[in-house]
Amino acid sequence: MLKIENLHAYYGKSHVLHGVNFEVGQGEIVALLGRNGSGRSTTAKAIMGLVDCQGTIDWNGQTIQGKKAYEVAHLGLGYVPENRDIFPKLTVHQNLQLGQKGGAKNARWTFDDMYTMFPRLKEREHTEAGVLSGGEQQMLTLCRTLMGDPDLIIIDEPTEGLAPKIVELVGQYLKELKNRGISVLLIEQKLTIAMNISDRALVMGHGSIVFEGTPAELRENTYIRKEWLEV
Amino acid sequence: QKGETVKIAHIDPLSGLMAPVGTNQLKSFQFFAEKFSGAKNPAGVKFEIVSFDNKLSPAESLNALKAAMDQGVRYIAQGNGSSVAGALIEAINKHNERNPGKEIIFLNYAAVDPDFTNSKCSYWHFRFDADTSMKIEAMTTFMKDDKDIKKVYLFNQNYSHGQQVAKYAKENLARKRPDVQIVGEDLHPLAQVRDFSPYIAKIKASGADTVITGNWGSDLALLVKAANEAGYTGKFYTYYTGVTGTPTALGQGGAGRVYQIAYNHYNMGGDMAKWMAEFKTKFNDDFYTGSVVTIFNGLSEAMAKAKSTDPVKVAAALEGLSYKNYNGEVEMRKTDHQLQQPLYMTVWQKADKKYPYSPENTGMTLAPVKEFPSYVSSTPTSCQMKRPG
Amino acid sequence: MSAVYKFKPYNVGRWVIWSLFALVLVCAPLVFTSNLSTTMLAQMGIAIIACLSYNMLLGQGGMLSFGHAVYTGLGSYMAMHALNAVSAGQLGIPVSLLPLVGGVAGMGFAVLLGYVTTRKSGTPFAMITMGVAELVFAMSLMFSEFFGGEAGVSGNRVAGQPFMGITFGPQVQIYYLIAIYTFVCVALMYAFTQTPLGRMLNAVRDNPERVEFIGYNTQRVRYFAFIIAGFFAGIAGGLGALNFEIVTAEVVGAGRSGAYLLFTFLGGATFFFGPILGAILMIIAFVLLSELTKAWLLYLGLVFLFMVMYAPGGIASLIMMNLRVAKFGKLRQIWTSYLGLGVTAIVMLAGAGAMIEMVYHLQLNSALGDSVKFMGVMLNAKSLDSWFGAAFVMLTGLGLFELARRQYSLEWGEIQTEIEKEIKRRETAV
Amino acid sequence: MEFFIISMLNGLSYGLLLFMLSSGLTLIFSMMGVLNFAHASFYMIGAYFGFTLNQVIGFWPALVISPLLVGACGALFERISLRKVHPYGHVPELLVTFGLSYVVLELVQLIWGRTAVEFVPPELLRGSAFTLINHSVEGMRLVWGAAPAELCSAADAAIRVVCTPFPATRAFMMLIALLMLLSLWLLLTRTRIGLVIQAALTHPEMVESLGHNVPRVFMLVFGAGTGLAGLAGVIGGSTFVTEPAMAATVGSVIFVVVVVGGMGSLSGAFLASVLIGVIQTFAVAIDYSFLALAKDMGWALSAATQENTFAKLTVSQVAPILPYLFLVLILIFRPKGLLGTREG
Amino acid sequence: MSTYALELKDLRKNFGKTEIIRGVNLAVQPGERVAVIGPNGAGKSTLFNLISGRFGPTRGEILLNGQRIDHKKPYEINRMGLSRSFQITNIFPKLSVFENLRCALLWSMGYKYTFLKFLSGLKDANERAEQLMEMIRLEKKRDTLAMNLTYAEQRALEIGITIAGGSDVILLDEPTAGMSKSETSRFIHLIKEVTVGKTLLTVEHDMGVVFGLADKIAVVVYGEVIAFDTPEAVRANAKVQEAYLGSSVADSQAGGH
Ligand SMILES: Nc1ncnc2c1ncn2[C@@H]1O[C@H](COP(=O)(O)OP(=O)(O)OP(=O)(O)O)[C@@H](O)[C@H]1O
Ligand SMILES: Nc1ncnc2c1ncn2[C@@H]1O[C@H](COP(=O)(O)OP(=O)(O)OP(=O)(O)O)[C@@H](O)[C@H]1O
Ligand SMILES: CC(C)C[C@H](N)C(=O)O
Ligand SMILES: [Mg+2]
Ligand SMILES: [Mg+2]
Repeated sequence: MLKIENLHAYYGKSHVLHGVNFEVGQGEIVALLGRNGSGRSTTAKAIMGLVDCQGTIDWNGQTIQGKKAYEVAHLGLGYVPENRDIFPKLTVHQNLQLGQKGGAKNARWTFDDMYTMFPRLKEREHTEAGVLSGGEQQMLTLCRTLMGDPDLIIIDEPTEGLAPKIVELVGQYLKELKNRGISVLLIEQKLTIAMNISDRALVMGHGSIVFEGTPAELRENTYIRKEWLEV
Repeated sequence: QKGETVKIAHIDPLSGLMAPVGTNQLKSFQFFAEKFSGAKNPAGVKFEIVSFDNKLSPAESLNALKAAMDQGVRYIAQGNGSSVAGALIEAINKHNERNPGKEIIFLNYAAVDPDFTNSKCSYWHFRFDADTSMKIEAMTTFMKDDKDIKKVYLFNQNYSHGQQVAKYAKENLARKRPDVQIVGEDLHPLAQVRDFSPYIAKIKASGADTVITGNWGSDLALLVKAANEAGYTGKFYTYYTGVTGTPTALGQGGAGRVYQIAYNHYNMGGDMAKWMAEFKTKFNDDFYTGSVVTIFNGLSEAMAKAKSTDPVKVAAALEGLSYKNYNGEVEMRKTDHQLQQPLYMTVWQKADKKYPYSPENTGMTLAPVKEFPSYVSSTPTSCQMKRPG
Repeated sequence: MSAVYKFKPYNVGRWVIWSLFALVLVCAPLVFTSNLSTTMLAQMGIAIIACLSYNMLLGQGGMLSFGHAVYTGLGSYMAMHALNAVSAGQLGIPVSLLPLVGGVAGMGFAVLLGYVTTRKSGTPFAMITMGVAELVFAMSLMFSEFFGGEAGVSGNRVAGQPFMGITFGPQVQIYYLIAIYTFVCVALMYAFTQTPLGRMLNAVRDNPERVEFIGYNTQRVRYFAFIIAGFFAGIAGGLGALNFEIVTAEVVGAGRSGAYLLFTFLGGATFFFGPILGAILMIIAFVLLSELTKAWLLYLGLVFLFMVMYAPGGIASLIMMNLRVAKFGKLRQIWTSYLGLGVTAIVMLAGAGAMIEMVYHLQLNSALGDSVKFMGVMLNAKSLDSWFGAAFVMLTGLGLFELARRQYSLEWGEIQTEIEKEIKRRETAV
Repeated sequence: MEFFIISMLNGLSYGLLLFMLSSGLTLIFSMMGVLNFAHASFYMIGAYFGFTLNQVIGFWPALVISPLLVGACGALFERISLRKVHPYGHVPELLVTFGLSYVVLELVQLIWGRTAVEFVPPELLRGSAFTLINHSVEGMRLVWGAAPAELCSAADAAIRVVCTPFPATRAFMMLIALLMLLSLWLLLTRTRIGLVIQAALTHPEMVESLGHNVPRVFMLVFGAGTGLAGLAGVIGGSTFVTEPAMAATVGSVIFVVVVVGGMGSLSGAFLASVLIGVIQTFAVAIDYSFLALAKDMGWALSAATQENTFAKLTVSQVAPILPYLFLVLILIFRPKGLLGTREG
Repeated sequence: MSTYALELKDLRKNFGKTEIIRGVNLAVQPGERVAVIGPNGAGKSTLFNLISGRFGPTRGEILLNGQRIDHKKPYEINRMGLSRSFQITNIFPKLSVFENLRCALLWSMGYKYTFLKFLSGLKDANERAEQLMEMIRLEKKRDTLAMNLTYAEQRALEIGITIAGGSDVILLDEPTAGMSKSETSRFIHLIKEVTVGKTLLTVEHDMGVVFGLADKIAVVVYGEVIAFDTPEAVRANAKVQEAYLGSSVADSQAGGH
């Protein structure tokens, strides 16, 4: 579905991605791992058209490189950024409303789905999102993106700041997404959850992919883990 | 002095709220500088106008004054805004005192604050317009004979000009028509009010049949407009109906009910009619600041008399000078340098054969209803003129 | 865009800069000797104090005020009343100290009015200052006892005992008085930026919330800064009163406040010296430009539009960016580009200017003949030749300018990368 | 009584005029956070476009087309200038509109001259909407349109009859203002545009990633806001005067409305306009001063105090500056504005 | 009776109708390190906001070293010796690292609102700022503007600002959020180092950090403190496991990165 070849990305003049190649297939959870600053978030932003990049990004056979973010989103890509970016002055419900795309027909998800998934959000439905607790905000961003009915969801460190129990929950929901046929590109820091739920794992280092394989293979490969992941 | 060039600096707003008026007057000066140059004046001098935009600001005017001095200009003409005139008078007084031999004369063609020829009178200042007290004098003389006037409302802008109009109107009415009742008095901020209908409602409620107002610009036009709309049928006695922009804004409204007091009007005939027609074809604008002509007349007479263009001599010659002007015989009163000249009461009405001149192509005109000889409007002065030397 | 560069205050450099500043102040009237230029120089000095004091609020405190003229203006009025009292022999202070009266007055009003305005920040602050300014202006026309009505209050600065033959009558003497005040005030205001309160003001601008959690009351910080700014504003006002010897309602008007805002920004609110440039430009624009061309307001508006769009840091930031390039010895690489840019810009502007002047001429002065003098060339506003000529010049200029600009931005980008690299290298080398 | 009714009507209509002027500003200000100093300039452009179109195609088509044209100008300005400046923050945004207001003023003067132009409303609006007849014997009555002359005069001199017509232009203005209120309300509540913009102010990238074309929405909102100013311009220009100074005279009072009402609150702006309109209108009628107050209280005042301008100042004299007093007081005591929900 | 460094008595806070903090009682001894844990939205940050004066409590008392501080302004509380950091980085973006730190300590060194002394002349303040900078290992970035720092550096600066004033009660809200494992452990070291002898309250979700840092753990669930005890006791507490830790704790402990 998503195919990335030789992707280079820049912030102004600084060259951050140096030729990234990978694919995400239908209904697949792919974990993108790596240390701080290795360029994972940049990859996500490049796909969404939020940073300058060169190379090819193919989405269902169509090149989306160079397209504007809203065009990319309309083609069915969803993005949950790492810094949450909830809209602080809008209520929870309004935040979700904004997730819906203009002229969306019968989407896979409804408000109720979201509220059953995270009952906490239902309770805070009409509060300004800015005052939500850190964890609640994290739930909200995920739901907001789902409301746009994406076919592939790129999700950047979703478990950051979540209580251990909720982290598990998020893991389950990501699997659930997969069951509904949605692909997931999961950018993670915490190995545990990524290893548990992903079909494939990618490790990124200094702006390129240094490992690709199943979680099991990664577990075996101590060199990669030592050199490119945790100490 | 024949063949000499006399530079006159015109310091008035060419940008901002009052720009249309200032621009019109600059054109008037340029037009008549040409008309009066050379053999066409008794002194045989050539007049040249140097223009400065003072943005209606006293401080900017002082800059302009400095710039004019740098260019060797010795005659300054200004008219819009008493604050500017006041600043110029002060500055010129000080300059003349501190720089003997480089004296400057101030030709005031429209700033009507009576103080300039009373408490603040200056030897270097000459006023060619009639001051507020004189205009009110004539206006009330006219009103004296109109027995229909019973209740008067004073409606003015809240700054010195408006306050003075109100003050003199009260004094004069009390003297000439003690039976007339002043049923209301209002001062509103200058150029701030967009909707005059509350005031009109108030005026109506007071039962006034006549309004005296010194308002100008949109403050006058909107006032009359609001009055028409609200069905107010009283009369307006004004100062500045004929000034740029107001005729258009008034339009057909207010015919027969809006009066103006001034030292000239649109249908003076004679040379003036020719000039106005020529002015109109040349600039597509109306000439109404008659004091410009008065200034050129007076200045050239004085220069001829003084046989010099040196301001010191010209000032001495100009003092007390009597000369013929388009509106009759006029005199620059020696005691206070206030020109004594006839005034005219005119009324806003449809232009016709007799009074054909239609400002801003409105189809309307200001038709004269009465002329007041100089002595009628002449007011006493408290000036203690300090003469140099 | 916002290339940030910190000016290292080498002490030698500082001495040189301040001495140069003093030298310029001393020599300016010897170079520009006409009446107009002396008074313009004096006004520049005043404007410098006013704009710098305004920038204490805008640049350093992040307070967008629409009513700074209230403090300069009321300072002017008080100084003028004091001057009149001196003339009348009721007050025994030398004329040279009257600006301080203005300063104290400005401060007093800032204490009074600032108490309400500085309780808020951001847009509410801006709007309150606008409201206060409108109120003060309206009152200035209503209360003629203090404000002198439309005619204002005037006075004679030759009052009291002359000191060593200095009467302050001649413009040059008043210029030097202003120059001394300017120098001292600029130095004091610079010093202020280096004090604890000055620094906290920056902190309040950047993140008022956090300031509360390190022990400071943000309102207090803003209030104190406002008072100090009011003091310097008042001094500027007092000097203005001495310079013009008349004070009218316009000194507290919205136009004046707006001018401080615009020109402070144009000069560059992020650098200390920015407002100084702004102030000088302000006087030039108001006094000279308006005499030079009828279209001055149009030019002013356009300059503003483009400056804000392309150089939001003001002139000062442009200068600093190039200084940085110079400091890394790269100015030589780019100066040909600048030359190209400059020449093509002049060509383009000449064309555009000619057309604008012709339009204005048709509008305003068509009766005075069809010829317009522009940059030494006689143009005929009614002939197609002139129009085609001007349009041709402008379009050629535009085309070449665009080429030059591309070349320039390419080089500029390269130089910036090189500099970044160099900085990184130096950092790691440490 | 008749005075009261007429004053009330005047107050309401003035208030609605204020609302009409500021509705577009409210839209832009509340949604985009842009303090559009050139709003009044767009109002002026609307009036001048209306004036020209009125001569070419008549008033009613002009009423539709000139706001559209003004809106297009606004959108264009947003596209080429404001958008560039947006990332730098609010002060530069404000300054760029400040610069624009100079340019617009000069351009208007270049095209239409420096003096007022004669922009007359169509026949239909020139008359009165209704007339209030106060008959000292028969009481008060209301007649649609202009009252015939015989109704306004009485044969018997002892009977006092006063006719007060209410101008049709004003009635029309009130109608349009209400329509604006309605359409804005619909726009804000029935569409997500408001949400998109508010969200985009702080997190433009995020909103784009959710599939919203943010720049276009910004442009449309700015265009709509300026278009509303243009509509107000056509009506204001024909009701009052169309002149280059018209922008400057309404310039700051419309900010007062928006701020007093509460930034971001349409209903607040509406309430504020009507309140300001009514209060100001009635204040005009009150000739009460400190001096009078002191007299009523029986205080003895020295002669000097009696001549003091401050003491002599009447309520009616300060009426036109009441909005600013309001503004300052509101911001001090209720910084959110009357119905606002947020500060700043 | 010894006074507690910080004491909360039946503290309550409502936002609108919802009660977010429902009667919290907590007493922290001087010098104790307390970790506050709990599910998302339990009210941990709100609790910090109440203590530091960002919000006023609806009911209840807060005592700092025996003195009431509820309903005081944040700056007053700070002057009384309590300082906090923020969950979302909250620094002075346009000031350099050095200036950030110097600003943070000016008040405590008694310079208040002075404008009659030069900053460069404040030897003591400058020295202390330099020290702090070394402590948080940012001395190489002395003149870098805070907004140009990396995320981890900004977090370090956040803590630097918090401790600069020398307050003896310190509240840290998720100090290690968004950091990698290696950074986190470095950071715990740092925190331990700079808060020697001080009373410390931290909110954390990372159990590694929590158990590495705390003498005592307070568990907040639904606006109430359901447990306040030593780490071992809390870990064993069934209620806590149920409400917060879930099964993964065992994992993460076992994983023992
Ligand atoms: N806006 C920016 N401007 C300049 N450089 C940036 C910017 N954002 C990120 N970088 C740099 O790009 C590189 C990759 O950053 P990226 O955010 O993609 O890393 P990451 O793998 O997602 O790490 P993290 O764990 O911090 O999220 C880093 O060196 C970072 O400093
Ligand atoms: N100002 C406020 N108005 C309304 N509700 C608020 C406000 N501040 C916080 N809340 C609510 O209070 C609850 C507690 O929030 P808090 O931020 O204290 O949680 P937390 O324990 O820090 O969670 P996390 O670990 O996810 O950061 C949340 O449900 C939040 O929505
Ligand atoms: C020319 C007039 C409209 C102005 C008038 N001279 C004044 O005092 O302001
Ligand atoms: Mg990342
Ligand atoms: Mg929290």
